[in-house]
Amino acid sequence: MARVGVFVCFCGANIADFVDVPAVVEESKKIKDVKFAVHYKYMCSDPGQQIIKDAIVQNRLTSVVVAACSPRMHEKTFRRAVAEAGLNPYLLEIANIREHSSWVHQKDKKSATEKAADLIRMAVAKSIANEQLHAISVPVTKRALVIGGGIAGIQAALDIADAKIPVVLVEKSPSIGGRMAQLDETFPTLDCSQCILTPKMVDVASHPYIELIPYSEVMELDGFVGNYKVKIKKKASYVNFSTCTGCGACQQKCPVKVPNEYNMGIDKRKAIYTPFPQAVPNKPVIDANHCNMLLKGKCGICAKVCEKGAIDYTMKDEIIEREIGAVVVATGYDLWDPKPYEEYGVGRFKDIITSLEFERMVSANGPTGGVPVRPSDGKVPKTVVFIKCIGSRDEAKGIEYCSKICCMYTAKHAILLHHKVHDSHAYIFYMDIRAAGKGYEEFVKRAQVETGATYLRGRVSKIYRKDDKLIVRGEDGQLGQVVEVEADLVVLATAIIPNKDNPDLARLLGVSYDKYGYMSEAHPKLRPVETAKAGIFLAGCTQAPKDIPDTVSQASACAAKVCGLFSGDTMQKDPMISTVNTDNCSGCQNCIKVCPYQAITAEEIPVARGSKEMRIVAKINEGVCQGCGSCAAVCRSMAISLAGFTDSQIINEIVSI
Amino acid sequence: MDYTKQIQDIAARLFSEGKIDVFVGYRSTGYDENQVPVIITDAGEVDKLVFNDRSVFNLVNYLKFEQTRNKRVGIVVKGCDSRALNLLLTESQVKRDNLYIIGIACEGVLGEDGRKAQNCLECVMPDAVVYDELLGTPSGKREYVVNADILEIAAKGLTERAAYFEDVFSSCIRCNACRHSCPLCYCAKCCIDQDSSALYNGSNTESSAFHALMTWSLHLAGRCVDCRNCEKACPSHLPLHLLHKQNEMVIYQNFQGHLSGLVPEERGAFYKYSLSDPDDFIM
Amino acid sequence: MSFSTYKTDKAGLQKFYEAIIGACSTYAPVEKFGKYDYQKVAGLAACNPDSPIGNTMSIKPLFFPKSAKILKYKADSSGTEVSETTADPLAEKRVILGVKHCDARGLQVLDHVYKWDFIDTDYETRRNNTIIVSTRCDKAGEQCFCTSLDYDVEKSDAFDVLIVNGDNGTIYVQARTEKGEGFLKEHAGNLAAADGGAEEAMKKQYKSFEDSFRLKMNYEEINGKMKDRYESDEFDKVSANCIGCNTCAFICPTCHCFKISDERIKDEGVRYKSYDSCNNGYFTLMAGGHNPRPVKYRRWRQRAMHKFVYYKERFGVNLCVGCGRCAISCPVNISIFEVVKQVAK
Amino acid sequence: MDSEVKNKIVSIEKPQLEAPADWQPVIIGILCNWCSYAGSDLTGTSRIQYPPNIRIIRVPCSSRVDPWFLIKSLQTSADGVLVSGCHPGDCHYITGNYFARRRFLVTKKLLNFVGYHEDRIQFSWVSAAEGPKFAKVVEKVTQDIRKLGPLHLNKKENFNR
Repeated sequence: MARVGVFVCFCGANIADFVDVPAVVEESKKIKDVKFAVHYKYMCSDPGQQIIKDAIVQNRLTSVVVAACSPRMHEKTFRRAVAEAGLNPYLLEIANIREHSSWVHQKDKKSATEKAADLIRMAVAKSIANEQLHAISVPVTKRALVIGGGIAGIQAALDIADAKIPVVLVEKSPSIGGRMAQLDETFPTLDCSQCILTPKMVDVASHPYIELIPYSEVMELDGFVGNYKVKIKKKASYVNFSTCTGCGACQQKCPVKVPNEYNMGIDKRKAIYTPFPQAVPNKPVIDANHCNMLLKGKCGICAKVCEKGAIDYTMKDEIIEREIGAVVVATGYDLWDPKPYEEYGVGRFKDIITSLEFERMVSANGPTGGVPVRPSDGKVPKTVVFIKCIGSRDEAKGIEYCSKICCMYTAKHAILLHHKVHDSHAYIFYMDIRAAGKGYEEFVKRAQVETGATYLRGRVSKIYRKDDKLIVRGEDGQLGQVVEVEADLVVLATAIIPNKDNPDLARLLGVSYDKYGYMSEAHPKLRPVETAKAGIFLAGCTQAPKDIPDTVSQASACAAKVCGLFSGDTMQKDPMISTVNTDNCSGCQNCIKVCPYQAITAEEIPVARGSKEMRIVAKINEGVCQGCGSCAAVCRSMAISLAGFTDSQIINEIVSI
Repeated sequence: MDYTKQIQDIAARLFSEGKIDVFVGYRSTGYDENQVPVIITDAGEVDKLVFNDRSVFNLVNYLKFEQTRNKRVGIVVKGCDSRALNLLLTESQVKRDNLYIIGIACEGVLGEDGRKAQNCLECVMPDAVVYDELLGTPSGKREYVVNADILEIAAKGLTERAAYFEDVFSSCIRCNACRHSCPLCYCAKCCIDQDSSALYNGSNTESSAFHALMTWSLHLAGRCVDCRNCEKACPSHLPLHLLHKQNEMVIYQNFQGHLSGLVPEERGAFYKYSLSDPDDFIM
Repeated sequence: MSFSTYKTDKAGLQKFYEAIIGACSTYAPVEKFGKYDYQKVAGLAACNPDSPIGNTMSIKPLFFPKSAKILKYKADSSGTEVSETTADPLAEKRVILGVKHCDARGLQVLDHVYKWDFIDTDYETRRNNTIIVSTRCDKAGEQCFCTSLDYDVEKSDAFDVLIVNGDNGTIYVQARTEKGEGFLKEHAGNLAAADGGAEEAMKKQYKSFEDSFRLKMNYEEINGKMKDRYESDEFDKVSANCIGCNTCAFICPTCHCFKISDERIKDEGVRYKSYDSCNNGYFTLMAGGHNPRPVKYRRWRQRAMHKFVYYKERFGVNLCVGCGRCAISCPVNISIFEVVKQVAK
Repeated sequence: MDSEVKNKIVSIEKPQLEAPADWQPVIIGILCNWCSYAGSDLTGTSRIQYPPNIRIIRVPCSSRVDPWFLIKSLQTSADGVLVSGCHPGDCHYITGNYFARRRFLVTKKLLNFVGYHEDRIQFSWVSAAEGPKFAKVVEKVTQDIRKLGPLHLNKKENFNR
């Protein structure tokens, strides 16, 4: 016979003020299987837990019901207490009489008390059907996958690899480096981006624990935390990297010119190319969309000039499979296309550029040799207008959120402009200056003082052309006047948006994502780098817009999480998962069709012991199962039951009301 | 529609070629015009076989019994029967390789009153959809029509409907003939069998019948092929088709025109979903 | 002893019935979903005492209902309190009209087991408080074989009052038991005393009834041969078609297996006694997982042997009254008649 | 169902049985752990008040809800049932609520067909952030059920309650 103990918490005044706790205890004592019932001021406190432990031993309790706050709050605490008294922790049930009764029925003590008694009765009934469960241990494959080779991916990969854990780093483009490799100098210290990034890129390439797979994409992820299987598509590069020396002859001779993505299309690259001189790996790939040989079968110049014979036009995409235990997603960001700002003449006026185009121009290795020029006539601009919040914080045209980094990089651009063109003047239209961060406010001040940039608080309403100048009409909010600035160049600080592949990738990984396409963290405050899917972590702008310091810290946090996950040879897993009673299973396999994790497979077992005749039954991989119960609900013959939420438990709750 | 001769010939041929171990067909009762299923294991018995518009029972039901399990079976299927067979194939209950299927392009069978049965008038696919050999001239897929009885009941007020169904549920004696005669009810352990009484109601009361029939019809929702074996088997003559047709209608109208078993490998309606499924009934 | 016989015509019989319905709590066949069920009636218009052969249920449910409450309980920490259920609605004094001979005989067969080592008081009360008015069929049904079994249908005293259709619209009403005699005395207002030709006319009607049977067998031969057929292969053959649907047992006037189940809400519960059937695969399933009758033919063997061997040995009567219901209701037309004939061949 | 019928039918099944004066509806709420249960917790932490008639059962996902839980609820204790899960696309288990949604629609329509008022079984999507919405949903369901009156079918026969 069941012997249930009921422990009702006052939660200080939180419960006791609105629920008659002693009456609830008396009511609980009337329930058939309740052998012990008591109340205490704070059940979760040490003395409170001691009461539970003592009662378990003294009354030989077979299950425990704690009536207190939400199980989402203290279920773990009380499970631990129950376990310490020698009872299986899963024989505990929580009756949520705080969030579900005392706090929401504060004007009706009688009803709140009745409801609390009912909730306890339900929990008692459920607990009688509870079974002893034991944590499941699953082996761990100690290898991590990092998706994305920007600064986030690089940092995460290096940190994990430094802990002597093998890392597979997958990068979509031919080289790692990401957006940071496109930057000239970085705020707030103005150190050269290349100078601090390229050593890390080289480290990645040479690290014994990092397997770098560039020019490739993740196709499929199967399995579960500690035991994932990933399929990576390595795109055909048409260049044999093992023989290629990276001499660059092919790139010089290639006759096809293509807009250069690295320089935001300002100049041209060839159809066989390395994205930028410091690329890692520093080997060219053939852009199959533009190569004459691959498209039309005519040309073949690169093959002719390659002394090593590294060019192979017959190369095919390759599928690489790796077993891994954890994933760090660091897919970075894209820039929002400012086309909707028609009143600014975006698309009509050549001298309106985006901030990343400006960044490329002022970059020492940029297309213009580090000097900003007007795209229309190549002249060096003297008056430059920077407009912030293009797309950001704009519900009508763009997106609702703040892109976080534009205030800072625009200040940086003002300084860089001043450095490169000494007699220039910058006008900056802004909505607010958001410069929270170490050294950030000082940096903005520096931009204003050192460069004499004019900060105008207000929106730009219109840009039109007058001769070879662009007239920027906007509002100076502080003076309350309309101002017009005659500009040589206009730079738009466009919003950050998630990589356009993010939703697809999120679905592929089984991670949720928000309405913008950013992948969702498990908890915004307390689990900011984990996703709801165990073993998958987020770093950098894949989760939300952020600057380099934040990105790097998040990447390191991911690395710490991965290292923690891999600290043992096995992992403990919550045992509240589905199990199959093969006696009842009719093998219809409909459970397989509803399982979101492919945790169920069909298995052949003998019809009876020793029989040669076989029948099909479902088999659940306990490592993969996450315990949603979809299978249990569609199982018509009740062969599948979800531990912790079995049919008997739920029906016991229903019939005890 | 009389394929007696053809079926006898085919069965004889299959036995003589050693292609089958048993043949499931119909035979005459011998004393009236009705027919009963017959399981033949020997070529000598093929002259018992008949097939005409009195061949009502859905023989696919027999594929779940010992006599046919893991044997090579010849079977006669009409349109609705073949849809059930399709689902059994999808749900791995039978192996296609073990079956020799004689499909019938059905012209409809007769009901007890001697007129064409209601489900035949409303049939969406009279031709067998899975077969090795087809007898008759296929007439093709037909438009889905909402069952007239459903509309009649739905047009009643709620209290009237409740009273009507209370009558239905209280007339049920819980013999489970419906479940046993259903070709799609093959579970080793059925949730409406009384030995599951710890969770389900073990008694034969009205409330137990309500629970059993509702749960049962929901287990067949999106799978039922409207062969009406259950209704014919019901000793209390309960209008069981109402429950199935109601579910079928809701599923057809809301889930992209789903009709069970028409396409091989197609899942039951509850084992797939669409992002565009109706959401307006949810707050 | 001899009992009184009355005579009347169709209209008189209607009046007789109406008077009974007016005076007593009366059950009669009522049409529902295209078949007849015995239900409490308030007027003759709602029912049909001359319902055709082949109504689904016999009168068994009026004595042994498909589900009966046997007790109520309340369980809390102070203990479990068991109480009687509310008044048994079937225990009142009542009359059943339009009963077929076979159905009435079914009760006689059931009496043996219900009044055996343990007397089921509920059943006994229901039985004692009931007057059964039976109408003799004029023509046998397709599946009927009541005349082939071990009771004298013509002289049967399984019912209290017999109604027979004589020639030229004459209808004879005869008491068959003491109870029936008394009952008729009370309600004979609309009937006239029968003349001397009554016995003859009733015999003639019986003769033509007896001649109309399609199915005939010699039950003694069957009883004798069945005893040795336990190992017979025939059981496998006769049960081949069976889909295990249990219908035959549920509607059989003599089957009496039941199961006990509890239904519970909160801390209160009700215990039910409900029909069960030996055709269920799990009927003999034991807690340890062993099932002595895992396959169809063994269940059929049990069914046939119980009906024609074991019950006969124990109580001296066959557990079958030849009503043919099982064959009518069976989705695949298996008839106990054909089964035992085949096995005892 | 057409509006005329809807308006005509106030209480279902056994209109002749009058609700006792102190009758309080019993509503069973089956909530998914990740969205709706968290949302109901938020209602509590925000101290938003709602009627006390609902009794909440926690399940991991709305896809755990077998239709017969609803049938059993109506048959035994409840006068109405509310099932709530994550918004489409937000399911913690990716696709659970899509499967559940199909079953819910068919179950609701079937119950209505056999004579249960459609308000007896209600569904909602409540996210972990929608504390106020949860309170509103409970309020609406409670009001609806109160209007319909006690559900007697089956219960009456078994328990004479």
